[in-house]
Amino acid sequence: MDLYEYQGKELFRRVGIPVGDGRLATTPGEARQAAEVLGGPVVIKAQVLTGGRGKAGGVKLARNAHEAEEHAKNIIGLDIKGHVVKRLWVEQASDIAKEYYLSLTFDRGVKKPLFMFTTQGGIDIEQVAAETPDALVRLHVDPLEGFNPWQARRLVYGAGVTEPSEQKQIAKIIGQLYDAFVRFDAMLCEVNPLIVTPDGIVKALDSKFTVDDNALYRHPDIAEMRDEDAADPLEALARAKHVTYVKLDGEVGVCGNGAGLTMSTVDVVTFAGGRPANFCDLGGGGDAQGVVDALSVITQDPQVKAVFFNIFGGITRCDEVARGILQALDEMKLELPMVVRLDGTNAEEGRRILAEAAPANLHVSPTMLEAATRAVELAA
Amino acid sequence: MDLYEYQGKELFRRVGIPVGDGRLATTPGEARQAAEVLGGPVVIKAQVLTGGRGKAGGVKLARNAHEAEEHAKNIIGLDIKGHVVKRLWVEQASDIAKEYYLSLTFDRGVKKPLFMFTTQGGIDIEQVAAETPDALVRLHVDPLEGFNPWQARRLVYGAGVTEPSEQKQIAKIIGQLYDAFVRFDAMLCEVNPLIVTPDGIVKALDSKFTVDDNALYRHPDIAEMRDEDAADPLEALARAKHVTYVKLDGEVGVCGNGAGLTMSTVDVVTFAGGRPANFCDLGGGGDAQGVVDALSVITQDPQVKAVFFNIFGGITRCDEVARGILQALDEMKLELPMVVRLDGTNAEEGRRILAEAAPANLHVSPTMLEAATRAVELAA
Amino acid sequence: MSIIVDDDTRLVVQGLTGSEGRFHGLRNRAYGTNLIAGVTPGKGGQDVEGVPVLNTVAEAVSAHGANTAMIFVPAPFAADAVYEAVDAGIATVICITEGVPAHDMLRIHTYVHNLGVTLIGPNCPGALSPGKANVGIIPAEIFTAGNIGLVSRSGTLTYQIGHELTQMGLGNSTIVGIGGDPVVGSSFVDILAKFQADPETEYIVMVGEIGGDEEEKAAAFIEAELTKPVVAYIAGFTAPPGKTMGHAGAIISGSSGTAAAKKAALEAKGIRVGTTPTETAEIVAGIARG
Amino acid sequence: MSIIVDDDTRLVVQGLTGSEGRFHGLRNRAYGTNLIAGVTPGKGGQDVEGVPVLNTVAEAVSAHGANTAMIFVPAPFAADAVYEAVDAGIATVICITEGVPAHDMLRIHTYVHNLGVTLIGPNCPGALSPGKANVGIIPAEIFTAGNIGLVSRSGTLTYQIGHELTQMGLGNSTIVGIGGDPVVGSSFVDILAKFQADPETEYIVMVGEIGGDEEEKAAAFIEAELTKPVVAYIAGFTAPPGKTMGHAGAIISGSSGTAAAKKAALEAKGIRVGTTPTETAEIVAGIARG
Repeated sequence: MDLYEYQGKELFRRVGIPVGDGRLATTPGEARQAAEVLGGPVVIKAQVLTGGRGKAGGVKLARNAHEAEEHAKNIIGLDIKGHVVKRLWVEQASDIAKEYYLSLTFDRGVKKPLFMFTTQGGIDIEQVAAETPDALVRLHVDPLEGFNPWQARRLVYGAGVTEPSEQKQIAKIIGQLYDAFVRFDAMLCEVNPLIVTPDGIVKALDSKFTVDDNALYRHPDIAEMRDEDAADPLEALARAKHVTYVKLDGEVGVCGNGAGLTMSTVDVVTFAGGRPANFCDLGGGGDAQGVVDALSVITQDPQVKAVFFNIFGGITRCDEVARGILQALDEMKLELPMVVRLDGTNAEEGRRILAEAAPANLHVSPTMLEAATRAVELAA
Repeated sequence: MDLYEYQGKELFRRVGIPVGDGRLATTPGEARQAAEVLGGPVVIKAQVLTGGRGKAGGVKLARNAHEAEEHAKNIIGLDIKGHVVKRLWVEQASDIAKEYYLSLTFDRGVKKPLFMFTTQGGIDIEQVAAETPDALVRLHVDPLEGFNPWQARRLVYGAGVTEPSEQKQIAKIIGQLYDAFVRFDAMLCEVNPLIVTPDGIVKALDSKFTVDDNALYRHPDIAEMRDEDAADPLEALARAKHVTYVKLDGEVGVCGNGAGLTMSTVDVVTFAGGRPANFCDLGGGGDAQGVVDALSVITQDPQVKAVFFNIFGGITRCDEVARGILQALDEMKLELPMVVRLDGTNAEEGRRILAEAAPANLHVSPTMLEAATRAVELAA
Repeated sequence: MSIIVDDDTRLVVQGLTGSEGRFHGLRNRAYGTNLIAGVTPGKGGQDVEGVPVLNTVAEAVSAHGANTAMIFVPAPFAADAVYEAVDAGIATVICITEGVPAHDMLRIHTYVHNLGVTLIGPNCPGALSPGKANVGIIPAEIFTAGNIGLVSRSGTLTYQIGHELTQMGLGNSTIVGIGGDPVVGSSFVDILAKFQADPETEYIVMVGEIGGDEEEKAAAFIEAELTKPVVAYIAGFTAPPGKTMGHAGAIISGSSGTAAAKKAALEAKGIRVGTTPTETAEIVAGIARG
Repeated sequence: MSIIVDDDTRLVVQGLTGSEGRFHGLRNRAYGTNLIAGVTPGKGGQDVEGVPVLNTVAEAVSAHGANTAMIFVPAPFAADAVYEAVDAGIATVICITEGVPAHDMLRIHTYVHNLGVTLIGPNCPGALSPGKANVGIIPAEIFTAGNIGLVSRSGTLTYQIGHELTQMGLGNSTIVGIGGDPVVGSSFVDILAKFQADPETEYIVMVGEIGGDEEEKAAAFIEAELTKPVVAYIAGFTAPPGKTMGHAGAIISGSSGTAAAKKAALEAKGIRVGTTPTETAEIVAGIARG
């Protein structure tokens, strides 16, 4: 789960990382009020779960409350890479002498947390890594050892921070970031930029914070931060129905059981010359109601011209899936062409059920490849 | 550093382990007041850093405040194994249905924390271990894994606790005890007895708590709990002078440099037929002032009839020790016979210094064995 | 021989009294797996169709000689269950539970690695050695005994490929689903090493998917250490970046973790990669039949 | 050969700019130890009599090839220093610092043991291989090169026994002080195993003291694994129970950890135990001279 900048900063604040004082605003009026309360110049920052908002005009400096309101009018409603701005973070403007970069991520390869730090902050870190790799200090942490001060020293000295007061402040923030990472079950904590003000104060000017979905049960307060409105409406509907659904951009609706098989099905549809409309995984269970829910999500996408059910029964029983499909056709009066391929547990029974009902728009294919080809043809 | 029962209970309380409500009292009047405030029957418990206070009459039940005062009069001043009672813990009396035993210690052999738990509480655990070893469940904890709930289950089920509410309460306390052990740098946390009241409430009726002296710097609040008056006066004096001193019961004062050599010196004095009066370790440094301080402690023991200085110079310089001895003889006008053996760094110079001054009561011996024999003769 | 589970497996199921634990535990027993006990704290003394239920894994080890644990407890208790099994001396732990927090797994991964314990999963279908033992949720009836080792990050995709192999008359030594989470106990490399050492395994099929760099590492390892032929399949060629494709671990971050990159890494080491499950099975069949 | 330190030792001293670190670091260098760098955070770029001072141990490893670290930092920072050295890839860490909290050492002990790193100390005099290298505070002038391995929980007592051996014309392969704290990085057993494997060591002297059960474990280990003659000495026969005798680890708890019990355990395995340092040296001399 990705957090907005202001939410990530709230978590930073809880572990003691210095952040600027700010207020959330959802209307130009609230932005003005926030600027009045904060006093002095403020920065109006679009809260969106994507990068590049600065270039898109989503971040503006306002010298006073009036300007804050004007900027807010322009930023609210802005479409930044498909994300429409609904929330603003109004923060006291900070003078910036230096911009550093600090992050702590989950290195899946090494299976350890990975610190990255460079004095070349403010820009995209992949660019720094590619162009000046020596400027980027990387350090893995043994999760059983946990954080120790030497790690902070290695980063600070390794990156060439020379000012003792900066070294001290950054070393402290590094320890606090590790604290946040573990305490809030983060997959990513990024501070870009970590700034030094002209009078030598270090603070986090931005935050990027991703929390492990699997760990949200132990962080009900963070779970509540989720902005359901920010997600694709179909994906939000799918989440509500406990269906694993990812919106793609084609015409063939895909429904499989299990993540790997479903991904493979999406691939095979593509290789057969079609364009998948979605990835939809029934998961391990797949009872009739689950199938109905999945179909209700898939078919709400107006781009969908045909649906391909690819089921390999293990725990999932093919007869149950067949019943679910018939139930959905019946309840939702679906007339879209559907191609079904069933194999594994109770496949024969499932195929028998479908053959008996034999709805006109339902086609059963014996293999995954044939089924994919058929679905692509029907969607054309 | 050993804590009194009431101090250990304070630490228990901080981690959430249930303990009875109580008050500290140092006079019979305070004991009466404490009983009045607490209401109902109370237990008056002598606070001493030794076991066996119950048998010695140091624990009494008082039905009311008047009885509390009377018992307090009898208990204050009681000598329990050489410890004179000066503090009382007045606690609301608890009805006891069952007595269990729970501890967490530092297993030096395995180099891991060790939980011990048995439903046969209230008596000496070494007796349980010897007589009914199967009743005592022992479980080591990997310090990098830390506490996990299965450990509590293993102890609770292993010891045969069958009542679900008890299982749950005890499992929680086991986790809290581990928390206390790590958080307060304990070498030992013992709850004996851990009681179950007739209405099924589990709580710690006593506490034995030892904190690592080396870790007191991170626990200033616990360091302040030390009762300097409880220690042997000579040992307290030694501590104030930063001298490592242990009082023994003989006539030959022993001073060495380094714990191992000093222990060995004490042994050799014994094997030579003498009785050591103390163990006194100058430590790694051993400058002249350190020698003076050590001698000032050793010679305050009226039993001391002769002093044996056994120095093997490494970092310690023998000339410096020689100067310290002469300085002490001069400052303190010591007339006790002293035997000095110097070897290692600057030993020749040290012997020369002593030979030049040649005080009448000072004897230099070439080897540790000869010196010990001489010291024993002189003390006889 | 085979790997991970076999005739010597003495299985304890943690969470045997739960509905899934019971269903699959008994199904594994019905297949012939030596299911010797279940563990559910507080239910010690009960039994599940004759299988004794105990309060602790330690008891399953000391009194019943368990050497393998299968975990079916809910995600919030899974880490505790893994530690319990490992610290009780269990050498092979198979964690089926899905939704285990990644930070729990970070610590566990380091912990079990230090001790040399084999942990499969979490969020995995388990391991099946056809004709010997099945520990997990793999539908055994799809597979037959043979000389092909199959290792996969995915469940149903494994069944699909196994099914196609079976249709072609090919059998498996062991099928291992390592799980689709970002941090799992055993990686491709761990399992490939076991297959290499297993005399019964002559060919290996590796079924990967987008996300992480396990397939890339496997490619390097195969080139350096394996003498047995390996055929690979990768799912997710058409997955968009930044979206979790069902498995928490199946996500393309920036430019890393794509199927194309994995395929290229494998092919650069001379490993053939099938485009579809069917093609993959056909390549294996071609090699196995000489 | 010798053990722990030798001609291949490339030493970095953590805390070289402190008074003790400087004194002993330079003393070790004067003896011939290859002191290649010091580490003091914030003092990188300075030097101590020509020895470069760096900010991190990693730099000492990467830029100067350090393979051994000696720690002289104050006790509250010692654990951090050990982790820094170990994680920088240092294979031999000698921690002289005294007063390190026992809980810090509990975690470190498990950590370094898992990684196979040799940690000596804390609160120890270090290791000396006469004629090759000295890392620590052992006064090297007492010792001469020879074939006797000496391992001890105590500093000055080691010098005493070493001195007596030297007086008798006997020399040492390596002298190791493992430290007097309740939890130290290397136990008697660890060092005995190294001496057994060292071709230059022909006889071993083990100097124990009251507290713990390391001597008892060593006795069992010697019987099972060692072919070289071992002579032991134990200090603290007359120590009272419950009193810490200088070393935090030198304490008799209840009936365990007494010198008499240790002596009995050793003698039960056929290991001779001297009553005084002098007698111990005489026994060794008797054996060494045949």
